[in-house]
Amino acid sequence: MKKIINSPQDVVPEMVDGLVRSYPEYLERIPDTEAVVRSDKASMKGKVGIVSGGGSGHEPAHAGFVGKGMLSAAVCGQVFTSPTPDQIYKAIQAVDQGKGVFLVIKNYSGDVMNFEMAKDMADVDGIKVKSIIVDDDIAVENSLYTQGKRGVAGTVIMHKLVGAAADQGASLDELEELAKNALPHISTLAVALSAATVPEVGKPGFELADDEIEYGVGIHSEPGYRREKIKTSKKLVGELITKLDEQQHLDPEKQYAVLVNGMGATPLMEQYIFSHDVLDKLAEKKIKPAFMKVGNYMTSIDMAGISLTIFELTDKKWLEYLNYSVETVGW
Amino acid sequence: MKKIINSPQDVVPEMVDGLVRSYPEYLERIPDTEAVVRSDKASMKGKVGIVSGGGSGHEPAHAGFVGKGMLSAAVCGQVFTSPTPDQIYKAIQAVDQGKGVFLVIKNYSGDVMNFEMAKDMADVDGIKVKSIIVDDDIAVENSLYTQGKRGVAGTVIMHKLVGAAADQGASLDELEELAKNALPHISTLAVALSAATVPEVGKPGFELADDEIEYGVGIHSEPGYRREKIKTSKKLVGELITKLDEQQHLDPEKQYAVLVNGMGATPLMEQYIFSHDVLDKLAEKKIKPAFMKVGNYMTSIDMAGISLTIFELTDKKWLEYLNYSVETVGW
Amino acid sequence: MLTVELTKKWMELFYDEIDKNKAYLSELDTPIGDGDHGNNMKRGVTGVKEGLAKLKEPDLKATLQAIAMALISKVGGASGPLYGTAFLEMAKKCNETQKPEELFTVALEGIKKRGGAKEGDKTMVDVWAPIVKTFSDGSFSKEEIKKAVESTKDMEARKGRASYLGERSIGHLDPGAMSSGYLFETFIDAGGTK
Amino acid sequence: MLTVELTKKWMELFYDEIDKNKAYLSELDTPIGDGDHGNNMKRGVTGVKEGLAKLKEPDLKATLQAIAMALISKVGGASGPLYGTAFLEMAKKCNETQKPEELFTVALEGIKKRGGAKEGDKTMVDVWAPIVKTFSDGSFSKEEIKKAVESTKDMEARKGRASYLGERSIGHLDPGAMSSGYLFETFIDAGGTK
Ligand SMILES: Nc1ncnc2c1ncn2[C@@H]1O[C@H](COP(=O)(O)OP(=O)(O)O)[C@@H](O)[C@H]1O
Ligand SMILES: Nc1ncnc2c1ncn2[C@@H]1O[C@H](COP(=O)(O)OP(=O)(O)O)[C@@H](O)[C@H]1O
Ligand SMILES: [Mg+2]
Ligand SMILES: [Mg+2]
Ligand SMILES: [Mg+2]
Ligand SMILES: [Mg+2]
Repeated sequence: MKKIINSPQDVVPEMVDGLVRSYPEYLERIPDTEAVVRSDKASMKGKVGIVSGGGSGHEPAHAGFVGKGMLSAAVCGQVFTSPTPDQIYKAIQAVDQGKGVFLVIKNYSGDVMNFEMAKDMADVDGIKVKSIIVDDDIAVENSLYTQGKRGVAGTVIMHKLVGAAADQGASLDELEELAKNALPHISTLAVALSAATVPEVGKPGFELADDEIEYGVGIHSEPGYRREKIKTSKKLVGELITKLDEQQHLDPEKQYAVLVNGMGATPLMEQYIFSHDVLDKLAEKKIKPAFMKVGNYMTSIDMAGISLTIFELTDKKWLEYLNYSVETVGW
Repeated sequence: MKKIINSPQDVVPEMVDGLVRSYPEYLERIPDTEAVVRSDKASMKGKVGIVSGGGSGHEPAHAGFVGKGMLSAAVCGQVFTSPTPDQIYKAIQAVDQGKGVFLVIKNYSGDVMNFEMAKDMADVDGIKVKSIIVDDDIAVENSLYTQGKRGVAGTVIMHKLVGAAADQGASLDELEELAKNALPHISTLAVALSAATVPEVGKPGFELADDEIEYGVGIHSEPGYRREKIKTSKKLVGELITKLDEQQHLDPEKQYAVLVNGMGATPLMEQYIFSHDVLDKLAEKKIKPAFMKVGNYMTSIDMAGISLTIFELTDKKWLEYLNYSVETVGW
Repeated sequence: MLTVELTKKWMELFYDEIDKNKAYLSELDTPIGDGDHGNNMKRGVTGVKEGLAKLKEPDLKATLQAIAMALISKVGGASGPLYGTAFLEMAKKCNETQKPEELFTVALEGIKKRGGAKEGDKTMVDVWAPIVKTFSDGSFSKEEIKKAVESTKDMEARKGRASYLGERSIGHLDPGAMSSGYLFETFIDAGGTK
Repeated sequence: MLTVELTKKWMELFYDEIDKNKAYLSELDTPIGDGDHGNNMKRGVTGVKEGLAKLKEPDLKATLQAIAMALISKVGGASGPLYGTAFLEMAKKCNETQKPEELFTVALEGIKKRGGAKEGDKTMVDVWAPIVKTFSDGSFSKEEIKKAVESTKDMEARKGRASYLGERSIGHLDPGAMSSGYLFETFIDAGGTK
């Protein structure tokens, strides 16, 4: 493991500090926590607070999306480990303006349980809390009897939607409805060229040969659904779009937003080439995205790989929310 | 070499296409070139055009900085290879509004010569062209008898300054003066954990052992000034700041802007930890930056590493220029 | 009978066991999880140690509560709220009964409610559930603990991160089952019996 | 005397030589540059081939001009404008004289002016300058070309990317010197003499 760090145990506090001190115009640390809140408190006045978070290692998610028009606060857990309820609870307290707080949670056992415990704590305080559990990763079969699909890059889309709506004065119930309506239309699938190395572990989550890739990996180096020899970008895109199409039934009559997401160690050069192939493949289906973004948004430490999110814009408002101007480090 | 590409020869055109098609609201390709121009033509009206560019592989530089308030156009050469004069010339023609065009050139033999030839071509057309040659990399000794220092991440600072000034109506002569005044105050130094792999070459520019780093590398895997065992982030920062201090004579009475730049494969996690140590080290010298930015701005394909740029703000205007709002993919 | 003494001793031994097996737990968590279970648990037991050290002459309830709060606020991940809930439920119940069997029963109920896992889902529940049963038939022993931990090997995960692997989770021990095994083993070592 | 025939033959052979040594040129460019000189030159000679194929019955000036434009617009990097300028200067001069010696002299002047390098700076100038001199004393030959290329090995670079290495550039051949060597060698193979 070769990393620019001091000690594996100090990664999270130092990183959170580094981020907050580099961008004091946007961010502030909530005392005694590894949670980050907007420094522009006026921007939260009279509005529903939006809190997200999760394990660290997904930078700029989640703290990089804190700012006017997006998240009110983000809670940073240990690397790839859900934050604890006490910290989430403090973030809820810090952003509540009497209008309630909306939580954006990724569908992992740990995240779901810790955020739920925080919600219980806030209930006692009389703070109204609602939430959405994002599960956009179609690599995993959904089922009532299992944990279900994972939450990955589509979570950033969810941040953007509810963030923009909250900034425009949406109520807690309206945010819940928006989130519930949008969720089934957000689908993501990833491909990895290498796994992430958690600093405290010191070696990659899995090993891929020099010419191997793996489809369907999660953002914590969870193994995917198929391993094979590396293909051209066009063929990778072909595989991902075929699977996303099965899920979403891509239709030239409909509008779509596209998020191409680098996993941390994949240069923009490759992301733009991949995007080129995505646009070609969609054009074959007579689809031209109404919104597109390419870059590192929901990373997996130093994983090399890329994910593709397709979001069907069934409601006109959603495109407006995506284009709504924000003041954040990461969007 | 494991990369998401189609064929090494097609990397540049596909990447440029992918970028431009993903962000049609900002970017447009100049026909028959690998140069990119603002799609918002109105934003250029009556203003001096700003053109930059260079070899590809530095994404988001340079095309990602094209947009209102920053560059008017960027010319994308082959990977790590200066673009050709005919393409630069077409970019100059595309952005000239009768007020002249200002070129931001990095100090590499190739870039300097190709941009100069383009300038000669524009002269024939009667287009007024001035330029700055950025040489912020203090890893290389300056000397009248050699090529001198290289242009690296500080180039992005230069883009921002002249872009903001041009947007506010600065004349060609004023831009030249601004650039000349600011240049000596911009210093950068980098450290690499691994070298970049040019797709057409297929292997890294140099090899570093599993526990080795190299100080002073350039953005094309040019070797640096010292190789040693990896250190803590604090110690890396110590080395870089000591060298930058020798150059800039850091002074608590003065104002500074800081740019922490990831080289392509270095996750934000590490960049934020590094930034934390930079801020600590500067605090020891009683300096708190007036402006700071952390992220991937001037990359070196998939190099793992980081560069630190310190810019002394001797003119009050410069901070305003840095904070001036822009509409680009990359800033 | 669970006493303050026993609980403290138990937590000391649990700390040592986790400390010793930190790398192993993370290793178990690598093929079917995200490789952090050892680190998570280590943070937890360190928190427990610190939390208990701060208490002056606590009663059993305060002791169990301190353990719960330390686990909840230090472990994170999936195992934190589960272990935390287990001890919180025990704290709630312990003024009424100090019988390990009854306390572990409410703890198990808490885990099941918090995580929604059933027996056979390849989670820590597959250690807690059979072990709670051994108290009734008097078979509570290290052997039974080992058997319960081992039983997770052939299961297909349906909760937690391992569930994303489906069939490929078969053949690996569940890390949370292993750490729960340590919890019960050190309970025996501390002198705990039914 | 430089003729259209000779120039075309020369460029064909130069293409073959670059094609054959593409990897080698990039390899030379790796320790002291950025590893692309072979690729750059290959794009250039491919452009020259295409450019010349488009000309119908050109005169010498049009031929040299087409070569210059192809090199300028296809090579990029440092070598593109230098080789391009060299042929552009030859094109300007060739109506006045077709003597290789005189044409190469103006080409060399162009390279020096464009790049600012002097002899001894470890660049292509260290091949062009001594070779131009061999025309006066009649020693123009492959042997002299090889000697000139070899001479760059012990030099310390003061222009181009290699200059960033300072002393560490010593001990490596200069890639642009090598490709210039190919240019003069293929000139001989094409039947060019003084
Ligand atoms: N829903 C659940 N119910 C019961 N136990 C669970 C559940 N989800 C996960 N676990 C347990 O948690 C363990 C993993 O804990 P840990 O690695 O610390 O958390 P994370 O999975 O968040 O990284 C699993 O081995 C399993 O025993
Ligand atoms: N200023 C200069 N004058 C003369 N020749 C130069 C100069 N700079 C570079 N060169 C030549 O160019 C060669 C490198 O060309 P190339 O690798 O194609 O370009 P780049 O350095 O831009 O990657 C060097 O080996 C050297 O011979
Ligand atoms: Mg975890
Ligand atoms: Mg080059
Ligand atoms: Mg885990
Ligand atoms: Mg080169």
